[in-house]
Formats: sequence, structure tokens, C-alpha cells
Amino acid sequence: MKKVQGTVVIKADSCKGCAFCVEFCPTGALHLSDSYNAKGYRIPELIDETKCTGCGLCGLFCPDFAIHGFIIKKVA
Amino acid sequence: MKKVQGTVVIKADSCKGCAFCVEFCPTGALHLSDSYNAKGYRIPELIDETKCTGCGLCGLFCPDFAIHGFIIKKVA
Amino acid sequence: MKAEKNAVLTGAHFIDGDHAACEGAIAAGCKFVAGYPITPSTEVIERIALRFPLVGGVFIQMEDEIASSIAIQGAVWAGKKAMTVTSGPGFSLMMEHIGYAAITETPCVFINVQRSGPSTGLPTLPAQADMMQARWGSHGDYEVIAIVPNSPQECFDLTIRAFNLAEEYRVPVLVMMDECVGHMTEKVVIPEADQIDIVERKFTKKPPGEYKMFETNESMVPEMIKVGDGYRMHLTGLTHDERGYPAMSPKVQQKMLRRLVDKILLNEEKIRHIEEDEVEGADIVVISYGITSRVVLPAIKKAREDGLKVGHIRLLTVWPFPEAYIRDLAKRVSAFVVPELNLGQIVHEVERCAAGHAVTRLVPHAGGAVHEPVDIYDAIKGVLEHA
Amino acid sequence: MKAEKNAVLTGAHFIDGDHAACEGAIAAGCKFVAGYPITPSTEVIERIALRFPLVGGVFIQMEDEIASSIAIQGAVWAGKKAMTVTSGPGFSLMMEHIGYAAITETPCVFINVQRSGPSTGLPTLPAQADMMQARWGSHGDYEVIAIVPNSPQECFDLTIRAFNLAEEYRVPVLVMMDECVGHMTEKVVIPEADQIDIVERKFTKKPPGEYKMFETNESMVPEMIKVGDGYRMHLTGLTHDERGYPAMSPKVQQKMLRRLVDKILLNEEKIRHIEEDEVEGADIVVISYGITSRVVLPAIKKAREDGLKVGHIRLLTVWPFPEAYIRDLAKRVSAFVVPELNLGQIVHEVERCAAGHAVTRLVPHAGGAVHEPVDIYDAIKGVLEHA
Amino acid sequence: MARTEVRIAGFGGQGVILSGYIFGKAASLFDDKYATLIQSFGPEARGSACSAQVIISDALIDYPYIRKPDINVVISQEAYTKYGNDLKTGGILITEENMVSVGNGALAQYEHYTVPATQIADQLGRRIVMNMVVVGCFTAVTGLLKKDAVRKAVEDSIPKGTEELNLKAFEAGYNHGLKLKTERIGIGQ
Amino acid sequence: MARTEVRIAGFGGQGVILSGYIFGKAASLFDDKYATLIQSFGPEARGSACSAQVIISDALIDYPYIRKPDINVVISQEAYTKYGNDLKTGGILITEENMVSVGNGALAQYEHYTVPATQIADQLGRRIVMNMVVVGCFTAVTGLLKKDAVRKAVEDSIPKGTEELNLKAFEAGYNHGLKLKTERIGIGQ
Amino acid sequence: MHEQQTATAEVPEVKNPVESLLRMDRMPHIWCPGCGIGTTVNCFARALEQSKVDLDKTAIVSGIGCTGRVAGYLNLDSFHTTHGRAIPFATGLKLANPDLKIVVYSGDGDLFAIGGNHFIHAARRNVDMTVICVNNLIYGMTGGQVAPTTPVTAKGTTYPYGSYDPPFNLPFLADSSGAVYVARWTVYHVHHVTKAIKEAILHRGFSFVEIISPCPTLYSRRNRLGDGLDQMKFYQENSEIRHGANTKDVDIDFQKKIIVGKFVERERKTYRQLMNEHLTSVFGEQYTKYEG
Amino acid sequence: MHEQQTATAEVPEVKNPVESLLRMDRMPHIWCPGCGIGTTVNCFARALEQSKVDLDKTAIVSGIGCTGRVAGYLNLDSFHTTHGRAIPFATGLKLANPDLKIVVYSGDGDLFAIGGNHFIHAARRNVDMTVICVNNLIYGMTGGQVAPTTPVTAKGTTYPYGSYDPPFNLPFLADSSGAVYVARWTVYHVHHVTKAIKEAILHRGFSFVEIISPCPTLYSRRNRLGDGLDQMKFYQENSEIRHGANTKDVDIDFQKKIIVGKFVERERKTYRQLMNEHLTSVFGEQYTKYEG
Ligand SMILES: Cc1ncc(C[n+]2csc(CCOP(=O)(O)OP(=O)(O)O)c2C)c(N)n1
Ligand SMILES: Cc1ncc(C[n+]2csc(CCOP(=O)(O)OP(=O)(O)O)c2C)c(N)n1
Ligand code: SF4
Ligand code: SF4
Ligand code: SF4
Ligand code: SF4
Ligand code: SF4
Ligand code: SF4
Ligand SMILES: [Mg+2]
Ligand SMILES: [Mg+2]
Repeated sequence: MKKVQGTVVIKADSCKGCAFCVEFCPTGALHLSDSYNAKGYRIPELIDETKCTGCGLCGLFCPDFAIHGFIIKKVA
Repeated sequence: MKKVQGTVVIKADSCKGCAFCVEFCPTGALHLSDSYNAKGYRIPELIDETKCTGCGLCGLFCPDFAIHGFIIKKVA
Repeated sequence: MKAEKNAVLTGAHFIDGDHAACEGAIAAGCKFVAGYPITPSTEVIERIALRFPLVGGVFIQMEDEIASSIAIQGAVWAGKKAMTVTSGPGFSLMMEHIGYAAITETPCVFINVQRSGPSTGLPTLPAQADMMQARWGSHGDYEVIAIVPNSPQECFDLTIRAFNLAEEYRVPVLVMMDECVGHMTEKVVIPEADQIDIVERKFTKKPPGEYKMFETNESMVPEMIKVGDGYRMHLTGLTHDERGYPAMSPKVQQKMLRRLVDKILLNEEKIRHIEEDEVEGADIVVISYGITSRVVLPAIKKAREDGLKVGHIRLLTVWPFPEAYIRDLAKRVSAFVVPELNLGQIVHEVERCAAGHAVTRLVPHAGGAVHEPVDIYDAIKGVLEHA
Repeated sequence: MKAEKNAVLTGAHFIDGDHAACEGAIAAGCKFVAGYPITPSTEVIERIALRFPLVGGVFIQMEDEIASSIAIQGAVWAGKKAMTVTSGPGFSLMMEHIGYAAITETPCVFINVQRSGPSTGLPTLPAQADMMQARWGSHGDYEVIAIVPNSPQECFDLTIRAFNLAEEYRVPVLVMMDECVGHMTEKVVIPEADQIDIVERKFTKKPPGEYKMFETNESMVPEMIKVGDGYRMHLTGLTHDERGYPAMSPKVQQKMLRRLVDKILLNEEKIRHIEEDEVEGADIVVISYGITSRVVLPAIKKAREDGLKVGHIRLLTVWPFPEAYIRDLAKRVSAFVVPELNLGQIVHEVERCAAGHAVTRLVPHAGGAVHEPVDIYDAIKGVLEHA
Repeated sequence: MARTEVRIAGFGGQGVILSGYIFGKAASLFDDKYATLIQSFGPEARGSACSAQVIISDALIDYPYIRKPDINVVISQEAYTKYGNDLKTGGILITEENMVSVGNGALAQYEHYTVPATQIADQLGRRIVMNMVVVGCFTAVTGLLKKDAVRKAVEDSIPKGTEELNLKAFEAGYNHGLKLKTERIGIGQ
Repeated sequence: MARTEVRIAGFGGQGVILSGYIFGKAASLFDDKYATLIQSFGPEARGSACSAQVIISDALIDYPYIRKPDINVVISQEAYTKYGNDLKTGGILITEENMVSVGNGALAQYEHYTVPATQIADQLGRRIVMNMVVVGCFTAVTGLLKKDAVRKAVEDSIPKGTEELNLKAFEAGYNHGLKLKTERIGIGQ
Repeated sequence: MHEQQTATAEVPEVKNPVESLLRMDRMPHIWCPGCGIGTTVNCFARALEQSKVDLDKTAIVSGIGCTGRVAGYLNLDSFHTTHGRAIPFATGLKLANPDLKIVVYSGDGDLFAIGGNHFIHAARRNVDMTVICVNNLIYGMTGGQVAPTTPVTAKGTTYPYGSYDPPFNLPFLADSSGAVYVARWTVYHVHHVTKAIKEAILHRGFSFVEIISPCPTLYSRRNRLGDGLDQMKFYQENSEIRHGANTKDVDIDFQKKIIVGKFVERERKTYRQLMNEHLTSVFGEQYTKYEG
Repeated sequence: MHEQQTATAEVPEVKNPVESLLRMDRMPHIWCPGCGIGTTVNCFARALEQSKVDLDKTAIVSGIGCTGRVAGYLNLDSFHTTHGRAIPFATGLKLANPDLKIVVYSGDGDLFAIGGNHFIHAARRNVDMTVICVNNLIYGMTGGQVAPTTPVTAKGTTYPYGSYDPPFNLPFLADSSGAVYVARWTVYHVHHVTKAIKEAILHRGFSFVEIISPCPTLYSRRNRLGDGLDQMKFYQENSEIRHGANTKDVDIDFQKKIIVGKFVERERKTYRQLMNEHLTSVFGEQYTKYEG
């Protein structure tokens, strides 16, 4: 089904734990992890790398420019 | 036809000769006379007393509060 | 007259200067506030909004400061006591209407919680750099009264005084707070309502035919009326005669303006509000106002410990400037030291009145904080050295 | 740089001060004017509207003076020379944006054709009662330059000077005309374009990476850029650092503000524009500006005929005030007589700088007309009597 | 020539300001003199009395307003009521013959000329040039300004295409004025 | 007691300002002292470090800001980075045990107490009362203010209906503080 | 003194009905010959009379301009405020004393150039007042500059070659801001104007009456449209009454058809009603309205 | 330094596309957790990129407010002006250099409370600029006072018992003032917002994009609406896309349905076109446009 494989880069320092990325990731690839950053926010992480399509929506939603997703390879 | 007889009072000093009263008198009872007031404006006068119905329109139109018409008697 | 019982929050409170000013206004009988939010003054109107529904006042957040500063004048002519509240940028926008209040002799209160400027500057940090603007910011000649509290308690007390002076002289009164005082929380003791003196509006007793809008006797302050009482009054920002009708001549202008100015300047001594500390016999007198009048204290103390004869004058009312007082004092002391949270404003008046009799030294501060007492101390120590 | 040939209306003209100021602006290279009509300044923008389509300028009538006073600053950052024109009430509305121009160091020109106030006052009659407002009308500390013409010819000449000073110091320059000068028609000689010196904007030569918005050398005036040149500039009315970024600390405030003020005050001598007449050896010196500087002449003449040693100083630039000059002069004369079309404004500065060395006497006038020369004469005669 | 103060008064639309403008321009641009023109403004003036003040002098003009005019040109009755009598003793008063009735007050203290400017203008075909007739008359009777200078100023100040008519009016007024002046000299001295 | 300067620092939402407010109120309304509270404002503070400054004194307070605190209460790591180290030598430092890691820097120059306020609050059922735990601890370890006065101030400053929980938290903090204090006296001197 | 009694001797002395509402001691007024402002005052006076409001409780607030002078001529509590600020002044007046009838009477420039923001905000809030705009399509008082109502191609001194600055459609703006009564007439429509003002005054909430009016001295003259009478005749011939027209469609082009009529008439609670109801719902008895 | 690379090692370093448009030296920004403003910036950055305008010729102008800080974070020629005055500043910028693309990016209070007049006048004139309003229904920067957009009954610090001050319908106001492009979306609609901004920028004339955005710190908290995410979900569930809706019908009530979509798209000549055409018709060759 899935044609592409994607991933995300997270700047943990910038994240404010709003969970927009988690909520609106179309494939549910993210969750809020249990680790806090220096400011005390829970930061997101990929639950399952293979779920991410690199669609970039997380980055489009992130108000803190703390995450962005992109395609790393096509999956035939 | 005419049920009432009217007339006008004109404050010549206040008139600025705009002729609104003359133009919009429904019965054509007024005209601009040849006499000028102190400010140099031609002032209106009744052409024909019997024409005036005292409708008051001249006064409603007059921007200088210089004329007003009213009914003096009913004509049976 | 005494304050309204159910409006006064009698008791001891731990509140900030902004809130205290709000309580002062309410105690003074203010029933209409129009405002527009701006840091660091917003807390005044926020508390007004909380309190007014319970004390019979109306608050409205207007579309901007221009609207606020004229809406209150409408409310005054409807018979209410009214004020608006703002800070630097908003105060600049109110300038036209301070002039309107002055020429129409509309009693009203403007609170300006000064922040650091110019322009947007440092919105959350203090300054005292709108002091000259308070006096000169609107076009044309006029006079206002400007008072300057240095603590939440004084924000309460002096806001009442502001309303009282506004009624007494029919003049806009400006309460020139600053961010530090506005955002500082301290104990504020609010007396019983019957301990608070309130100046009522002086409505005329003359009937409509006899009353003239701007007729005065020696008091120089005309009696007032309000809309709806059948006087069919007319008010204009044009130069006007005693009836309040426009009268476009230099002669009327001279008469009108002279009175507008004289009713304040000739009453300066009555309006004067100064606190003196060890001024008699002093060599050097520190002149301060607002938050700075607290900051100078450690410096003065230290200088006195060094054996210097240092007096201190605190101006609680800055405009009208106590010209005669300073002129007189200048002849008896050697120097004035004037610390201000600005690059030199009221010091100009001090220096002018000193007239060469006393050295005048500014201790400037660009704002965003208060002085280091040591800078004031150094100024006190140094002022006579290079004199 | 010299003026643009096709913009300059070389020749002798019989025009009024408002029109002359318009021609001065055009000759100075002004290409953008935003304005809002107000008596007695409207003729300036009316002529601008007539002339601009033929000289490559854009005029826009904005919705009010607030909009006008900020639109010109947008135009400046687009690379143009720009001005706005108003009178008292509109000037009061522009106060916030004078502060914005000051803190952002946006070179621009404000013409205020002073009429009699406060408020609507006498809209068609002269005064000089916005002089303190010019200096103090916006909140916070800042400095501006204010110049005052006394004839249509000077309205032309000094408007050019205003634009030049604005560029030289990156500061708002205020041309403080008055109704009398603005509506007075006299001969105005406009030179050839190549006889008119124009100060060009000092655009940086540094490339985008190296340039910093508010970096300066000894000149204290940063170089400029304009939108569209790839610098990706940022401008803010907040306290800012050299890069132009907001920096909310008292330290940055101190540095920024000090330079804003010093670039004017420390250059006062260079900016100074004074005309002296028989000042050396004078006992009494009349200090005047604007229309009043003409009205004093018959009085001075008469007093001299009476044998008094009367000098005359005319301030063509009132702000920055020539403090050092007056301080120095005060030591050499007995008295200053200061006639103003107000109830005392610039006289405060004179008195301050006189520092008790010279008696300072105001000759006030409530406005709506000019002084009677006899009043000035009487003041000259009397000043030393009660000294 | 010392400072000469001239007032022209009438009502809005009569070309009062333009007349003053022409005198001032003639003096300062074409006659090597100084001139200052000030017009009375004021909302109160809408459609009623209006006036122009011109000071003409050989020297720089200091005080810019007139105090007591040397010459008074009055072309409406209202203006006459307002200004008719504040002329300097011995000054010149010029009035429009049909617009202004000076009554039978004592005008002996003035040099008084009347000019039927409206009538002359009407004869020329357009009442609007009445003011140019007045300007011409003024030029002749006062002798304050060179005729050429005033002519040039007229040409220079009116809408293009109307030169001929305006200059005709000017000349007519000038000739009328000259006649009056000659008569007066005959009578007076 | 002379002037004592206290800073409470944390981040927005932790109840930092309220804590300062309670100290100030306790001192000035219920303990016959003078108190001045100043909070740091600033748009830059949105959602990040925030602090309150309280000065408590027997005499009128002149200079209204703190220079070098006598007592520093720090309840977030960011605040610790910013303010952790500007305490007066010999001053009291109180930190939240789980929110602030003081590293292994030399804290010998301070009287340092840690309080697991979050944990205690969580045990009481609502993390939001964490600040009251801190207030209690402060009261105990500093001895600056009468316990009763602070209790009263707490009661007087919190939303109606939450008194019990808040006072419980206060007491828990107080007891924790008392324990620490006793221990310290044992250890220190 | 020059009073000329054209009426015959037996006529009883009947006073011009407008006079009781005028400050006769301030007459004559400053308006030019053929200016429409005076005519609107006639209509206003009659409307006020017909509406039977208590004149002692009626205040009129003007800004600055030729129309702004109306306040000064009316024998009511009257305010000549600052340019553009009549509406916020009136807002203060009304909120501070809800018993008053408030009429704002001002010019198009005053209300919609510098004053535009106050207009839309007061309409949004639905503060109970009537705004009468004498729209002469120009700035009169300052000498004929374009207004935000000046039709494109018409000349004003600040757009001397003809305006290219598109004007507002005032009824549309009023409508979209929330006005509850919106009508436009010309000065020619004296009876309609009178009726509209009366309706507006009696309609609770923010009501707006636009009156297109001749400014012969500045607008007509510069645009070669003749005198006041010519403009009146133009209105007579070129107005189309279209009650209930969509306000979107009532733009005014230079010397083109003018759509007039009553465009909007609807009910909305006023600011004060909303305030009182809301605060009563919150506080019940405790809510203290003012005695105003 | 705390950078946490969740991505696997072999991943090529791909920069967040928004970064090239940001002043990274000014990060982190001041906005609160869950504030929607940052999300709008993402959309704006993409829209700008897609629109292919010359970034060196694009200027962004903000007023004062939380949203007003946008200018300072964007790596464009950028202006943080005074409260409410972004639009007239932008007008000067645009008229003085017609080659520039101008975007005004500001808050609802800034643009419609104090700045309302400038908005309607610039729309009327059809000055070529795009106005982006981040409408969080509140004054953020000053701490949660009501704005002229706050729905009735919602609480703000200045109407602490709930607002009774009826808000503007911004699209209707924009429409009636003459805007040529009017759209409304919520921050949830990231793709639509991006597209709308792109369209607005490319549409010549005065275009307006309203973006409803969460202010969790002040609006949501005081009104017990949860955090930013809760508001986002609310938008998701309660928005109705209705392209071409009559702007009259798109009012916003407290926590009720939000109508979103592209409401207006039309052609009108810009102020500058009108000016140039008109003056060319008057002067022909003689007319001197500026070289701007
Ligand atoms: C702050 C301010 N700006 C400008 C003016 C000048 N001014 C007075 S009236 C006016 C416009 C009048 O136009 P309008 O409102 O249409 O009234 P009209 O005279 O046409 O009746 C202007 C610009 C002023 N008095 N105050
Ligand atoms: C003249 C002036 N008045 C008031 C303020 C204070 N002020 C700053 S931002 C703001 C409102 C911000 O609200 P909005 O525009 O909605 O922006 P947000 O913060 O919600 O994004 C106010 C009132 C100011 N800076 N200047
Ligand atoms: S790139 Fe797309 S799929 Fe991957 S985490 Fe982000 S939103 Fe989810
Ligand atoms: S959207 Fe951004 S700030 Fe929010 S949780 Fe995800 S990465 Fe963090
Ligand atoms: S009262 Fe009527 S009929 Fe008589 S003159 Fe006047 S308008 Fe004509
Ligand atoms: S309407 Fe009035 S001013 Fe006009 S002509 Fe008639 S009476 Fe005179
Ligand atoms: S200028 Fe125009 S609007 Fe003003 S009074 Fe004259 S005609 Fe009327
Ligand atoms: S206060 Fe509101 S609008 Fe401002 S940054 Fe925080 S969440 Fe955003
Ligand atoms: Mg108008
Ligand atoms: Mg907002």
C-alpha cells in the first residue's frame, strides 16, 4: 500500500509538547514520548518508523518549527 | 379645487437667493423678485397670493430658514 | 462630600498599584471608564471591569485610545465622573483630547502608567519619560494637573485626589504612574467611606435662562451643568465666549486662554503637593518624584552618614510646577540633584527656577529599570565639586 | 548632490508660504507625500497634488493624520524621500509616529502650520503654541530637529534644509510654520536646480551579510538600506540592538537611547541656525523665531532710536535648542526679551540657559494675531527697570 | 516710497483676492518693490465678506498685517459697512459705484473715487471681469505701481484664453481712473 | 529584621507569582512587616521562565527591586539555569527536588534545601498545589514569617472551596521543611 | 430690521416651526447660498417634533466640518467635538445616561474618513444612537478636498485632475457593521428625509441616515455642475427609490443614478440591553445598574 | 546542542523547509505551547515558496501583538510597526515602490480594533497587498482582553463575566469595503490556509485571509476550552467549508460552527492602476510615474 518511506527530524529543544504533530499525522506514526525536554515538555517520537510516509504534515502543523518529516526512499 | 389659502413670511435678510423655494413650490406661487437684499441676493416673493396653499414646503426646503409658508384660512 | 459606602473596599489589601488606582477611582465616585488595553496599565481596567457591575459603573473597552479619551468626556457631560487609563503609545494618541478637555473644561482623569519609550520601547519596564508630554503634548497653550504616586497606597490616595482636583478646577488631571509602581504589590489601606473626602461636581443653581456656560467669578472656574437638565448647553473646541458659542477673535481667545491657564497657575500654591525632608539648612537638595523618590532614599541616607547636609523634596504634584517654591528654595541651598527615569525632563524646570542660584544636576536614566542608588549617591557627593 | 532639474520651478514667484514649502519639498527630492486636509496647511498638499504627476511623485490623501504619518515612513523604507503636512489637531494625532520615526531613525519631514489652539481653537489664525509639543509631544525620550521659517521664501529654503537634515541625521525634522507665514504671499525666488544642494540618503555600501541596521561609527548615524535590495532588514519600534532586533534590556535601552539623543545634541552646533543682529555689545537681546521675528523689527528699531543697545537673535532652528550659545551669551548681556505667539514656551529654555545671568522676559500672546510691536517695545524698554 | 497699506474688500466670488494678488505680484515681480499679501480666512467668511490686505514697500516688510490702510478698495455694501471707515485720514477710498452706497456721510477726509466696474464689465460682455476694471482704476488713481507692471501681473495671473477680455477690462478701468484723477486734481488743488 | 530579599522562580503555570503573593501578604497583612512584591513581566516570558521578587522588612521599603536575594526558591530547571547562582553568600536556596537538578556544583556557600513538592502534591491528589508545598517548606526553613501568618495568607489568596487541599499541601511542605531544618541544624553547627 | 413681510397684514404671526429648535441668536449661519445642510436641519427639526421625544433629553453631537456646525445652531444640548470623534463622544454620553436620545450629525469626511473606525465599531456594538450623515461628497469646511465618498473622476482640490480613489458605499458599510436602520435620501427628498430621521430616532439601536447634499461652493463649482439648485434638480431627476435594495448595489457614481430608500430595518439588542441582560443573568439582584 | 535525531542515521540532513524563511538566530520564538501563530507561519512560508514571488522584493509588515511578532521572525524585509498601523505603513511602502509584494500579517485586535479604519480604507482603495489576520478571538499580547472578534459570552479579562460586545463578521466587513479576495480558514486547515495565502498573494489588489487560531494561554484557558490541541480538534469537527458563501452569513458564535472557505474572488483595478490610467489619460506623455 504505502509507496514511500519517510521519517522525521525533531528539535527536542524547540518542542513545546503541543501534540499537534501527533494528533494530525495521517498515519499515526507519532506519539508523545515520556521524555521531557529542558523546558519540561514531553516531546514526540516516531512510534513506528515504517508508518511514516514523509508527508511533512507534522512539520506543517508544528507551531514551533520543531519537527519536520520528509521522504527517505521510495518503497516499490 | 384649492381648499385652503396660504401665505409665506420671508426674512429678506436671511435669504441667500438659492431659489429652492421657488423651484419646489408645488403651486408655482413664488418667483425670485428683482430686489436684492443687503448681501446682494435676489429674494423670492409670492407671484400670486391665491396660489399659495400654505403647504410649508418652501420653508422645509429653505436652507437659510428665511421663508416659511402656512395656512391662513380655509377656502370652502 | 464623603465617598459612597458600598463602593469603597475598606480594609487592608495586598494589591498592586494598578489595582489600587482602580480602587481609588471607584472610591472617588468614578462611574464611567473607557479604556483600551496596554501594558502596563491594563490591570487598572481589568479590575474596573470586575468591580463596576457591583458598584453601578459602566466600563467599555473602546476601539482605541482616541475613542476612549473622548468617550469619557461624553460621560462627564452626562453627569458622571469618568476616567481613562493607558500607557505611552496610547497616551500619545490621547493628546488631541487632552486639549479638548482643557478648552472645554471637562473634569476627567487620565492615568498613564509610564513604560520605557520612545515608541514601543520596553513595554513591560518602567520609565518616567512622559512627564513633559503630560504638560506639552497637545497642541496650543493649556494647563493640566499631573500627579505622581510612588506606591500602591499612593496610587489609591492620589487617584482620589486626581478626581477631586479635576472637579475643583474643571481640568483634566493626569495620574503619571510608572510600570514599577503599577506592577508593585504592597499593602494598601483603604479607609472607611466616611473618612474619604470627595469633591462633588459644582452644578450651577442658576436656572436655564440665567446660566452661562463659561461665566466665572474670582474662582475662575465656571459652574457646570449636565445634559438632560434643560439648559440646552453648547460645547465646542473652538475658541468660545462665555455662552460657550464659537467666537473667532483674538480678543476672545486672549480672555478664554488666559483664564484656562490662570485658574491653574494662580492656584499653584493651593494645588501644590510636596513632601519635604530635612530641607531646612540643607546644602544639597534632592528633588524626586514617583518611584525614584524611593530609590533616592538609600543614597540620601548614605550621604547624610558621610556628613553631607542633604535635604529631599518629593513632588507628588509635578504640574503645575511649584515654581515659586523652587525659586525661593534655590536661594537658600547650594545645589539640586534631580534623578529621573529619563534623560532630563523635570530637571529643566528645576534648573530654570534655580536661576543660577543653585547648581542643578540631573541624574539621568534611560529607563527599563530604576537608578542604582550609588549613581544618585555619587551625584550628591559630586555636585558641589565641579560647581 | 544637486536638485533634479525638471522638478525645480526656477524663477521668481509670487506665492504663499504653503505653496513655497511645497516647492521646497519638491526641490529637495520629495517623492511621496501622504496627507490629510487641515486648515491652514491644506494648500501645501493641494499644490503637491497638482505638481506631483509631472515630477514623478505620488501623493495620497489618507484617511487621517495617523495614517499619513506612518505611510510616509513606509515610503521612506521603500527608498523615497517623504513628508506629511498638518496643523495642530492633526499634529497631536501624529505624536505616536514622531516617536516611531525617532526610534527607527527614519528620515522624514513633518510640516506643521501652526494655528491657534488648544483643540480646534481658531483654525484660520496664527499661533506659535506647538513649539514645546514639537520637542516633547511623543512619549518617551527622543530628539528631533525643528525649524521655523518667517516668510514664504524661507518656507522654500528651510523645507529643503529640513529634508537635508533628515537625511544627515536620520531623524524626523519638523517644519514649524504658522498660519501667518503659510497664508502670506510674497516673492519667492527659486534658484536653478544646480544651485540647490541636496543631501542624498546615505545607503550602505556593505553587502547584506556584513551590514547591520544600527551599527555606527563616530558619526552616530547608521547607514541606510531600502526594501527590495536583498538585505532582509528588520525594523521595530521596540528597543533594539545593532541588528535591529528587539532586545528587551535596560542596557540596550541605554545604549540605543543615548545615541538617538546624542546624535542630535552633540551635533547641536552643526545643526544650529541663528541670525544675529547687533548682538555684540548689546544690553538687551530680543530672541524671536518665525513670524514674530518680523514683528519685533519695528519695536527694536524704535528702541534703538531711543538709544537702547538692543540686539536681536532669530532662531531659524529652535530644536535642538542652542543651549551653549545662549548660556554663553547670557553672561554678556543684561536681559533677554522673548516674544512668542503663545503664553510662554521657548522662553523657558532661554530662561533656563540664562541661569540667572540675564533677566529673561516673555512677551506673551494668546494667538489669533501677531503681537502689537508696541507691546514688544514696551517690554524692551521695561525689562531692565524691574530687573 | 515707504510702506503703503492697501485693503481690497468685497464678498466671495468677486475676485477680491485675485485683485490683491495682482497688486502684490505687480509690485514684487515686475516693479522692483516688496509686497506682502494676506487674505482673511475663516469659516465665518463662507459666502460673505472677504478681504485681501496688500502691503507694498520699497524696503523689506516686517510687520505683515495692515493696521490702517492707506488705500481702501471696497466693492460690496457689506464690506463697506465692515471696513468703509477705518482708512487713514487722507487715504484713498475706491468704491464700486453700483454695489456700494456710501450714504451721505462725511467722506471729506478721504480721497474718494467711485468706479462703475460692474457696469463697465457688463458692457464688455462678462461681469466676471469687474475686478479687472477695479484693478485698472486702482492703478490709475493711486499711481502706486507702474501701469506696465500691473498689466503684466494681470496677464500672468488669469486663466489662459481670457487675456484679451481681462486686459480690456483693465484698460477700461485704468482710463476711468485716469479721468477721475485728472478731474480730482482739477477740483482739489 | 532588616530587609530580606526573596526570589521565587519557575515557569508560567507553576504558581510562582501566587507563592510570592502569599509571602508578601503574610508579611504585610498578618505579620506586621512591610513587603513589596514585584513580578517580572515581559512578552519574552510567555510560557517560559518567570519569577517573583519579594522584599520583606521591618521598615518601609525604599528600593523596590532585589539585588542579590537572601533567599532563592527555584522550581524549574530553566529558572535554575537563569537564577540558580546569584544568591547572596550564605543565603538560602530551596529547590524542587524532581524538577531541578543542581548538578554537582559547589553549593557549599548556600544553605540548600530540596523539597519533592511535585511528588508530595501528587500524593495529595492534585499536582497544582505543588506551590503550596513549596510555600510551606519555605515557611519552615526560613523562619522569616510566622507560620500562622502564612497560613492565613494562603487561606486568603486561593479560590474558595480549595482551602482544605491547599492547607494540607502547605502543612505537608511545612513539615518537610521543619525536618530538613532540624537535620541541617544537627549537621551544620 | 430689514424684515420684509410679504404676507398680508391680517396674517397671524406664525413662527417658522424650525425656529424653536434653533439658536436664533446665532443666525445667520455660516453655510453658503444653496448649501443643502440647512435644508437637512429643517427636516431634522420636523422629525424631532414628530417623534415626540423629550427635547430636554435629546443631545446632538457633531464632529468638525460644515455639517459639524449643525450642533451649534440647534437649541438642544449640543456638542461640537473633535474631527471624527462625534460617535465615541456620543457613546460615552449614551452609556453614561441611557435616558438620553442621542443624535450624531456630521459630514461624510468626519464620519467616514478620520471617523470611519468609530462608525463601524458603534454599529457593531449597536449603541443606541442615530447617525445622520450629510454627504456632500466632499470636504466642505477645509475647502473642497476629496472625501472617501467622492465619486471617481469628480474633482477635489487634492485630486485636482479628478479622483481615482474609489469611494465607500456607505449603506453597505453600515449594513455590514451591524446598523439596524439604514436609509439614504437626497436633500431634494425633504419629506422622505424627515420620515427617515423620525424612524431612525424611534428605532432602537444604531441607525444611520445618509443624506446626499449639494455643496455648490466647492463640489459643484469645481465640477461644473452649476449651483445648489442645479444639484437639487439633478437629484430630482436621477434618484431612484428602491426600498429594501441590497446595500451591495447602491454605489454612487459621478453624476449617475442615485439609489435612495430605506435599505435596512431590523431588530438587534442594543449594547446596553445586552449588557444589562448579561450582567443580570450573572449577578441577579447584586448587579447595580447605574441610576443614570 | 540538545538536538535529538529521532531519524535513523542514514537519513540525509533535510532542512525544515520553513527555516530558510526564518531568522533562525531569533529562535525560539515567544509564542506559547499550542499557540496557532507558528503554524500559520509554516503555511505562509510554503505559500510564499509556491507563489514563486521574488523574496528579496517581498516585505512583511506587522502591527503590535503576538501575531505582530511574525515580522520579526521572518527572514524577509520586515517591519514591526505601531499598534494598528501596519496597513497604512504598507500603503506607503507599496505606493512608493510598486514592484514590491506586500504582506500585512497581524492580529485581530491590531487590524480590526485600533486598526479598523485603515483596513476598510485600504480595501476601498484596493491597494495591492495581502492582509493575513491571525484571529485568535482575543488580545494575546496584552493578556487576554476581548477583541472586536471575541464571540458573545466568551470571557476576556476586560469582560470577565463574559462578553456582551457583539463582534465583527470580518469577511463581511472586508467584502463591503471592497476587498477582492476574501477567505477564512482555521489553523487546522493547514493546506487550505497555504493555498489561500498563495492565491491571495497572487491575486492583484487588496486580498484578505482570516485564520482562526487557538490562543490556549488566554482565550482557551479562561474559557475552559482546554489547550491548543483541543481547539484544533474543535476546528476540525466544527468547521464547514462553504466556498462562495454570502459573507453576510459567516458570523462566528461562541464555540459554534465556523464557516470557512473562499468567499470572495473578484477583479477590481488597484489604486495604482487607477492612478496611472487616470493620470495618463489626463497628461499623456507628460505624466511622470515614478521609477520606484
Ligand atoms: C484632526 C483634524 N484633522 C483635520 C481637520 C480639518 N478638517 C476640518 S473639517 C474637515 C472635513 C470636513 O468634511 P466633512 O466631514 O465631509 O464635512 P463638510 O464640511 O463637508 O460638511 C477636515 C479635514 C481637523 N479639524 N482636525
Ligand atoms: C497604541 C497602542 N495601544 C495599545 C497597545 C497594546 N497592545 C499591544 S498588542 C495589543 C492587542 C493585541 O491583540 P491582537 O492584535 O489580536 O494580537 P494577538 O496578540 O492576539 O496576536 C494591544 C492592545 C499598543 N502597543 N499600542
Ligand atoms: S511526515 Fe507525515 S507520516 Fe511522517 S510523522 Fe510527519 S505527519 Fe506523520
Ligand atoms: S507539533 Fe511541534 S511543538 Fe508540538 S509536540 Fe509536535 S514537535 Fe512538539
Ligand atoms: S407654502 Fe407651499 S404653496 Fe405656499 S409658497 Fe410655500 S411651497 Fe408654495
Ligand atoms: S429657499 Fe430660502 S434662501 Fe433660498 S431663495 Fe428661498 S427664501 Fe431665499
Ligand atoms: S462649503 Fe459646501 S458644504 Fe460648506 S457651507 Fe458651503 S456649500 Fe455648504
Ligand atoms: S498569548 Fe495566546 S496568542 Fe499569544 S503567544 Fe500565547 S497562545 Fe499565542
Ligand atoms: Mg462633506
Ligand atoms: Mg488576537
